[in-house]
Amino acid sequence: MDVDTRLAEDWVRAIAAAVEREHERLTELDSAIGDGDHGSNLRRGFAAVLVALDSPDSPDAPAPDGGPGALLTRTGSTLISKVGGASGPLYGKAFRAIGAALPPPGQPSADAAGLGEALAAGLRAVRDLGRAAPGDKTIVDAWTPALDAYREAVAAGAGLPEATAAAAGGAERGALDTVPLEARKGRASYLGPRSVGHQDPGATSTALLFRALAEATAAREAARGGSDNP
Amino acid sequence: MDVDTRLAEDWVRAIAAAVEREHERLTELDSAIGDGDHGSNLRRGFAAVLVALDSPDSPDAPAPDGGPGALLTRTGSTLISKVGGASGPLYGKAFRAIGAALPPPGQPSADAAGLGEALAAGLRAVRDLGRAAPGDKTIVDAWTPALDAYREAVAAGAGLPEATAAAAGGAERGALDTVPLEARKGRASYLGPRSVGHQDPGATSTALLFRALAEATAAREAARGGSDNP
Amino acid sequence: MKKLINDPETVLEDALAGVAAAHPELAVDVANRVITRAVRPAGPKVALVSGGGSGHEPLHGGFVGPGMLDAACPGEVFTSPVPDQMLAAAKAVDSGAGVVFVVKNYTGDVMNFELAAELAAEEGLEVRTVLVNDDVAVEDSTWTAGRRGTGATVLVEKIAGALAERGAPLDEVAALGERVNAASRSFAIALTAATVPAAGKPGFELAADEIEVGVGIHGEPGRRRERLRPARELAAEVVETILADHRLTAGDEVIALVNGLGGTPLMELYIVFGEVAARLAGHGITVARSLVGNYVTSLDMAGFSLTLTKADGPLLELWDAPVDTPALKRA
Amino acid sequence: MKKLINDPETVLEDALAGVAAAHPELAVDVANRVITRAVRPAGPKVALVSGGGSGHEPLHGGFVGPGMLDAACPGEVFTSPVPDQMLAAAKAVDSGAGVVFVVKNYTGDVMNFELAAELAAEEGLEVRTVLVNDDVAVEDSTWTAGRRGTGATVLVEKIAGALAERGAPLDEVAALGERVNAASRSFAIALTAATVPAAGKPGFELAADEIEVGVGIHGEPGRRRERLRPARELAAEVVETILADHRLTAGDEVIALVNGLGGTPLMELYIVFGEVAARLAGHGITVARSLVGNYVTSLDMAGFSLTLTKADGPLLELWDAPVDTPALKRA
Ligand SMILES: Nc1ncnc2c1ncn2[C@@H]1O[C@H](COP(=O)(O)OP(=O)(O)O)[C@@H](O)[C@H]1O
Ligand SMILES: Nc1ncnc2c1ncn2[C@@H]1O[C@H](COP(=O)(O)OP(=O)(O)O)[C@@H](O)[C@H]1O
Ligand SMILES: [Mg+2]
Ligand SMILES: [Mg+2]
Ligand SMILES: [Mg+2]
Ligand SMILES: [Mg+2]
Repeated sequence: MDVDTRLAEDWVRAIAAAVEREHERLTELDSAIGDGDHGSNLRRGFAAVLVALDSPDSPDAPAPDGGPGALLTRTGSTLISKVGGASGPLYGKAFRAIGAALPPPGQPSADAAGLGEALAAGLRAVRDLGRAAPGDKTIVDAWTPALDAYREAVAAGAGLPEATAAAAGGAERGALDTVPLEARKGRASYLGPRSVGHQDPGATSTALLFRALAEATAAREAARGGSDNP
Repeated sequence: MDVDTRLAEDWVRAIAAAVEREHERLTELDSAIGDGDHGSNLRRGFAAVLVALDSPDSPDAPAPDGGPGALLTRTGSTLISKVGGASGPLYGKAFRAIGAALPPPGQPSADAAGLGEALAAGLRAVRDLGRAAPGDKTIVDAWTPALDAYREAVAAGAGLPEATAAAAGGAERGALDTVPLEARKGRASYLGPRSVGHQDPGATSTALLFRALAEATAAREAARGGSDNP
Repeated sequence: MKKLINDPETVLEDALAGVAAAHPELAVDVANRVITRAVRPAGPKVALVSGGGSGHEPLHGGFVGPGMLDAACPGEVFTSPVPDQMLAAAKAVDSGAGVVFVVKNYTGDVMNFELAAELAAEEGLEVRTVLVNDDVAVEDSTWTAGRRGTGATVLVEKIAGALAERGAPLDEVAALGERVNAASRSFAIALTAATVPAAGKPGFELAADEIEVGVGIHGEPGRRRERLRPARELAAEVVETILADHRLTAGDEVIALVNGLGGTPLMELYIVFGEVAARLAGHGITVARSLVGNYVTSLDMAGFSLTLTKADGPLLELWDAPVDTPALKRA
Repeated sequence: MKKLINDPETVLEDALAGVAAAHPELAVDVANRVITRAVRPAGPKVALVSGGGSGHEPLHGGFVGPGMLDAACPGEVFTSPVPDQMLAAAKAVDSGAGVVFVVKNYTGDVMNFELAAELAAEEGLEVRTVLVNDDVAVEDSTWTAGRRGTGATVLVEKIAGALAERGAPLDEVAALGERVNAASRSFAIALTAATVPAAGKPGFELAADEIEVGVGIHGEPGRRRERLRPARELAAEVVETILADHRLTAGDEVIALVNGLGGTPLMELYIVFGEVAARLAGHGITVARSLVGNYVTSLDMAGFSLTLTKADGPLLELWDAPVDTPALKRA
């Protein structure tokens, strides 16, 4: 199993479904230490991403034969165009970086290691733009352990399903681990010590994003009967 | 006993004391069907009246030998200058009319009948300026029965203490009788039927004013040993 | 009660001190409670004097300046000013051309201005009074206190002020003020009640989903209580209530004022204005000019009023004339 | 939540429709969410573009017009606009002389404007960014998001806008904007929390006698919670907090903005302004110019902010220059 257009699309749709399901919780977390819009921001963004996927004539739609890279790049661009706030550019740039890191059509699609490089490019994009370090109570604090867990699994010989499941677990642990942190970036930083004791909304949505990746991969694997584990 | 400067001053001081004691109740009544300032309006006004009485050099002080008429006229002017709102001009004009109706210094001071004429002039002033009729839920609805009761008492041979006591009783009944009325003048009229069921603040302060007159007269009478009842 | 005040007893003095500090273009006589222009008009001109209870800021002090008022007399909160103030104001600004009192129709305001007009006449001033009574929420009859004066006051002061600035004589300025008032109707909806500082609590209580329809600007309750509805429906109700009373037909032009009552953010007022304009367009009525903002407030009350003034060429020309006051400026 | 809205999801569109209907002097591109001047400046001039989350009205759309902004990009409520808006705005108003982005320092705004600047550069536009970060309530270091941009934005937009209108080149306009920002400090106190329409309830809860000291303009809580005190004491605290950070000494002149956060009546703002002016006078600091009113709001939040900008002759001259926008006008 490798990262084809169908898997990329399944992933994006799974994120959209998760955001639709969880937007109230995200907004609630953001109300506690931000400005109470993280859920609606992502919801607006992924709704637009779905519209683009479903209407191939729209200017936001990915090129039909652009492969998974183009689909994710386009997803990133749509997020940048529609979300606003801090999370829009961050996730937007991340998806664009992921997309750019995947092989173009015509070349063999990415395997587990290739996806790992793409996810690393996503994290680099977030850090370049937002200049947050681990421990600043941001998206970085979920993405970093997700990537670490993913790489560890791949190094131990895991395929996409296991590696993405490991990443989701890492992201979820990372999100939980933001609770005791004092925010140093984003709006929550204005609260200083008052930000302690709350889970970071962006780290939480990053966990949704990795869980969606694991789900999409697992569903795909199940459909294929788990035939070609490496 | 007749209406001398001392009695006029006692009356005004008794009103000021009553307003100081009852201003919260007046404001509360005015909150229900007006704009919640009747108590503070009168308090501001009578505080200024007291200052004028107590500092004979102030421009608002009554002329020292002007008699009760001048004292009450001056009181009316101070109310006009300090109260504002509806009650300021109404009570101001009323006291000016009462003062003007009392005999000037040099002439014999007013007896019970003379005070009755002065109180009638006060009511006329209120009605001329405010154009309210009995039943409109205003000052007029306390002043009218007060005057009726006063005149009846005088006609039945009462002196000042009895007649002013009767007037106070009449005013208090009149104030109570405003409860079922629908206001047709003043701010309360904007409420239409919603003004029903509340006692009119202005009628209530008019009752204080007549009760103060009765008290001042009774105190005077007591001090004099009730010597010269007619 | 949560307010940025020092003491409920001194709100007026303290606010006047702030106005004096903020506006060198105004002269604030704190003792007499009179606000005038710091620089007098060059030649003789009819002077416009207005006033009323405080708590409606920027009305009236915020409208003193070239092209609008010559003086304002602020009373205590929601309490008419006293005749002495109006007399002092009239004497301060009369240039021999006479004085127009712009009076909102409330019993207290009417009576105090009436006494002031008497006193001014005794002192030899020529005074005319323009009574503003635009609020269609109130039944108007000789047996009632009549319609309240609300949002139309801004239009009367602006348009009559422009004519006065051009040197028109006393009777013409007063007649125009009356014409603007007659061409104007207003209606207001409150989402919350106002809290008078001295009272310390809201004038009435509304549940979380209730609105008060047909309120005045003194914290008094309105015609009736209803459920909160979308802005579009509230705008429609306000427009229709005014049109039911006002002879406006397709092809007419209006000046529309969507006025915040003090506690409502501008964003919401723009939403309301958009709905009002759309509704009027549906009737074929053109919004020739408009104002959106806090002009005639009721302390911290949340809500809005709509004022529609039927306009024609000359009225619009005067509306467009230059004005330079703290709250209304036009080059 | 009691608001004059149709639907929490459409507040921005609906408000823009109202702005479009109310201001023929503005061109509102509802699809792109860009507000520009209806009439373009005659010759080439540096264009000022600003933007940020909505809910701060009149900022920024209310400051579009001759002498101030060329375009504004309103985002969703309290959410930075997206780069597409800023790019569309920049392309719409660039006359070849370049574009200055005025950006309030919030992570989202900074990043979105950064992406927009990249895109604009790709399209051949010359762009400079002026970052406004005046809020002394926030600790400023490279390890934090830095000071927030609040009230000083109005001064930056006005003063840099005036210079741009005079034909100054891009780098000078940007440098002046930075100078105004560097000369400005702000601090805010809230009496109530703001309610974001989509959230439906206040961002934080305050007891009847509590205030939140050091709040931002996005409904976020502040530095600490205190008891409500008289306006005089609050004004003193705000002035002293700013002076502790700002090098102002006796003899200095300032432009002072006492800004309402949306739910506070003008009367209270004047009371605060009077106390601020008195306190500054006690330090020998002169208020050379002032603004009192709702300029940078936070939806329905009650409270105020104070901005002090150290001023000199040239700055004051540009402050006094003509401006003709919905929310700020000067002949
Ligand atoms: N500099 C940054 N780097 C990485 N993530 C950040 C940064 N700043 C903020 N975030 C993330 O963005 C989240 C908030 O996103 P959102 O609420 O959509 O935007 P906004 O703060 O503009 O309202 C925060 O919870 C945090 O995880
Ligand atoms: N036209 C009128 N004639 C007589 N009394 C009136 C009239 N209008 C109002 N009042 C009286 O004035 C009272 C209210 O006074 P006050 O609250 O001091 O003034 P305001 O209504 O201006 O706030 C009412 O309760 C009523 O009794
Ligand atoms: Mg947020
Ligand atoms: Mg009253
Ligand atoms: Mg009153
Ligand atoms: Mg946001």
